[in-house]
Amino acid sequence: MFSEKGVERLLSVIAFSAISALALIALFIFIEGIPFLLKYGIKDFLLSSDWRPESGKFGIYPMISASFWVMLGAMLVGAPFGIAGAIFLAEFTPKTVMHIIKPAIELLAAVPSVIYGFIGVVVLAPIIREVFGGPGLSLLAGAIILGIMILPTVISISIDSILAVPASFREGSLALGATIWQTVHMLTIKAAKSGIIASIILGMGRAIGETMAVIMVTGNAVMIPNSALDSVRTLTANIALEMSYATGMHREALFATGVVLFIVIIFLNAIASVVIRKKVITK
Amino acid sequence: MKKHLILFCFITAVIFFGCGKGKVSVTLAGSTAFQPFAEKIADEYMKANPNITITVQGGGSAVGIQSANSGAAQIGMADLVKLPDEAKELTSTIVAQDGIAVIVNPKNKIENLSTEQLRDVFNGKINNWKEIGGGDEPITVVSREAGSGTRSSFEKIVTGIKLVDKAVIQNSNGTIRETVANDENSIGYISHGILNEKVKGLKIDNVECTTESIIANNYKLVRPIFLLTKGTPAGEVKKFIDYILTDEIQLMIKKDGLLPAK
Amino acid sequence: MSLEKNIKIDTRHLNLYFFEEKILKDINLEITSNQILGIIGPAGSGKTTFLRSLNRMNELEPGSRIEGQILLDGIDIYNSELDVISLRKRVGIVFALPVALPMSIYENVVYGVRLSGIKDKARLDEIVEKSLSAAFLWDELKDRLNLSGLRLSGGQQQRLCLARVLAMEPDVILLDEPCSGLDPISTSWIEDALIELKKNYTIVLVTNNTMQAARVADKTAFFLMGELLEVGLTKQIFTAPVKQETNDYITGRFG
Amino acid sequence: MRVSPKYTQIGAVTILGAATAFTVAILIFIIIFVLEKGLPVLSFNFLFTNPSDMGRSGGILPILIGTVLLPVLAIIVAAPLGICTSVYLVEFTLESRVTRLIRFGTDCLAGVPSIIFGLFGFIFFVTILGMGWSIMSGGLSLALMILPTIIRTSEEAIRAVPKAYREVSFSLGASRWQTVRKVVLPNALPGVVTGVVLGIGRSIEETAVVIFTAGSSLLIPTSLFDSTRTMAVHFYILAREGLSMENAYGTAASLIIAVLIVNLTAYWMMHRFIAKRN
Repeated sequence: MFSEKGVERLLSVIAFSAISALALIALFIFIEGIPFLLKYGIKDFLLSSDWRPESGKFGIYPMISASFWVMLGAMLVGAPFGIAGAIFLAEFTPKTVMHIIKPAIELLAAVPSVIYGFIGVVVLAPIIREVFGGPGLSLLAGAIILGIMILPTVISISIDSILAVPASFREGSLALGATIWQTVHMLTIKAAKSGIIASIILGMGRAIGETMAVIMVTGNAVMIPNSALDSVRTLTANIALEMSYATGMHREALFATGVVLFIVIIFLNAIASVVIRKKVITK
Repeated sequence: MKKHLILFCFITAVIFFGCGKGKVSVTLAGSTAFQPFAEKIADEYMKANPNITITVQGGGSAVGIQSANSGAAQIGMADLVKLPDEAKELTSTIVAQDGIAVIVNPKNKIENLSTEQLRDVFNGKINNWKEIGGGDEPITVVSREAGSGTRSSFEKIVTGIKLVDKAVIQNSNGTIRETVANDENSIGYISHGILNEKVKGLKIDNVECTTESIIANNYKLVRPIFLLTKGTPAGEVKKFIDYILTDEIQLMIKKDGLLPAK
Repeated sequence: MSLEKNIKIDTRHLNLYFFEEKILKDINLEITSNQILGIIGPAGSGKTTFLRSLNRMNELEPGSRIEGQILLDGIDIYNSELDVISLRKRVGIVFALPVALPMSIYENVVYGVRLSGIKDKARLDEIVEKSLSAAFLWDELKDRLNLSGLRLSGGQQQRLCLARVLAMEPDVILLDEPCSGLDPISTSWIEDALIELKKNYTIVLVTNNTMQAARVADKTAFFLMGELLEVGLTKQIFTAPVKQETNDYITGRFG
Repeated sequence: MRVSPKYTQIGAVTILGAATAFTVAILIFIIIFVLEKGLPVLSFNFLFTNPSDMGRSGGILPILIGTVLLPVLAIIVAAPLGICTSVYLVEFTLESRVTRLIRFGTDCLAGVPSIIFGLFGFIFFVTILGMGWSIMSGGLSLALMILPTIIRTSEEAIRAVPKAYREVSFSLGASRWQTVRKVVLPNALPGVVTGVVLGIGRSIEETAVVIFTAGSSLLIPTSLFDSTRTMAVHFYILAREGLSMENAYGTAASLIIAVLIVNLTAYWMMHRFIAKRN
């Protein structure tokens, strides 16, 4: 059929083109965004809170702080529930039950984000408006919806890393008379720590990158939030909201927002890969 | 062997499918305000001319200008009071006019705002409904995103607007209408064409936003809708634009809430 | 038959490096046809590396480099037209850990043969029966050929590995401590098989169990620190070794 | 005073169990919320008739077609590319600084917000290559979006195949490619399939990229260069523009059922494959 050399060459061509296509995207975003950063000034762009494209003012500090707070809020909602769920399912639930619930939860990762966003608008936002006041479409709504959206990611990866802790550890501890909970919090969680942290970092990536659901529930006001009830606009929302009407400098500024987003993602991934490598070494 | 056969059939199907377009196709893109009308007109037009496909895309006025420039669409749609520099090279035809309705939730008691009040509300100077005769509730201002045709037209006509920071931003007429319909304390503005019973249109300076008042030139929040083409329209593109300008279609547009071009 | 004609593999001044480290030092060893050569020596003496160099498996590790010659039937396997794939078909290897591929017993046995392009079902059936019989597995497994190879016990898996090599009808069979993880009964099954097989094959057996070498090998070589210290008839090595180190190792006084 | 381990155990289990129950309840609520409102709308008619009046009434036939075509095109392009790339990276190259850089790069791109792929697709496919808003532009943009995920998951799966299997295969005279085809890929298959299913899921649920590159036409596409609309986009437009809540819920329900079918089929196929081999 194919000669060995032929196959290898074919594969290398495919690999090279796939990787260069991906590199092209990264390159493309930087080419579109960097000139603006240099022209406008990185400091002004990142640290000014004045975003008035119609009068040539492009400060994205409010969006950076909004992205940060929404991400943090999503973590506060998603991480405790996700990790608690993972521990409960992995350690205190019969294996058969877990093997049904885990895929079911993973399935929820595939529920379209627009549906989460929509439920945020019609169910969550009115509740927030009634109970706490404010416009309802707020940082709080965004944090809760994103927190729910990252649950499947956090639970699924955490379960995997808890199950990867060798059974001998657990048996050793139980044989010494420890209860399951003592074993879990003194031993299993420590051993699975890096996997759990990795799941949270991945969740953070998802939270910071989510676009449609965030546009729908956060209200998109350009302001540094004073409370969780204020309406905010994240970096992704900034791009998606305004790109369709943007021209000239405004459009370049949105690509520069993309560059900032890209760098944040690279930074998060760098942390994640350090955590994961540490896991490999300690193993 | 069977696998190869299936693969072969599939590839053949794709090729046939891919090449199976014998129809003439015209693409419109841009303004979300005119998009629904364009779609309806396109439907009518295709019924009469079955061998032509007309595709309508949203995206916003900037997309309309860009794609008309780049050729991604033969016709760009824009709803700006004043076209930006990028559109200089393009031929523009006004096909309709559109009123901008200021809307509040139907539960709101307010019926009328003066231009000054409107300006102060959007600038954040007035931030409670009781200051302008409503209940004691904070005002939630809802506006379009920077660059939007509706927003720049609105701001240009009202003048002196520096939008309050905490304004909620939505990126289409429909989403503003939904937001206002959901929130009793909010105020926003949308294309007159998509006004419905879920929200209440306010009188501005005691003039109601109706087709009649706009035609009579009494209502001030009005902007034109442009179709943009590269060079002078010709062939199918020209036919379609001419079709939009026929009395029959202009009447249809009017019935649905837009205003005729002239 | 002259002695020269009987030499199957001949290594000449063989040096093997991993990156800068010299693992094998100037190995000169002649391996006679239709005999079992036992290779003994302490851990880290280079015996496994030597074995793997005989069918170029060492090349799969990054940083491996070779000097000198290995002649198979007089042809240098490293510097000739002989390509590595056909070499490995002629020189089969059984590893220390029994590794059944995750497929049926039948598919495990015919894996190599299928790769050579034999597709005829009857021919394959014949090969399976012959190879499994030679590895003393046929009677146990003939009704369960579609069972996954992974379901077998360690001893069965190791004999399956042997059968898999036999199916390709190689000239030489290399065995790398094939019995290290097996119980005495499985071990004796394999040893019996090897003695039967040397009629048709040249066998090189690396073993940590000196008694195993004494039981089955015609000749025995003793490796130490990457050097070939001594090689000779098994009886002579075990009764009257030339070197003191050999004697110490065999009598268990080494180190 | 020290609390007895027995009580901390009971306390912990209660708290963890409550958190789990709450989590599962919320997730179930989301599904039920959509299905309860959507299922009554769903019918043969709804699925297989054309929409009218911008989707206010009528069915979702063209959207159904778009929802099948776009992910299929994306996966046809991305799966072979991604799997071949990961095979090449793991099996045909040595671990080096370059492969680590590539891995880090694909990791980053897997986390890049989809909107950026949408921008790229809009400029590159729609405008520069002149494909317009079309199934082609959309499919290719989606393919690029899911490519990093597929590369990374299949790379992990391939790496996880025991080294001993490869050694055995080589020792029996298999070439590198034969080893990959006969031993490595069959064993990595579950992981590879997971990656592909994730990719299909992501392209079905994606909204931003599709709006930017495939447009939102409601006509039945007659060629790969026609614009189309997927269920996620249709739902977004219907719900956000307040066109028709009924049809929006109907679309959402079909969307969730579609995702369910894709996932269950993949699980089923994988189990069958594994069962067949053992």
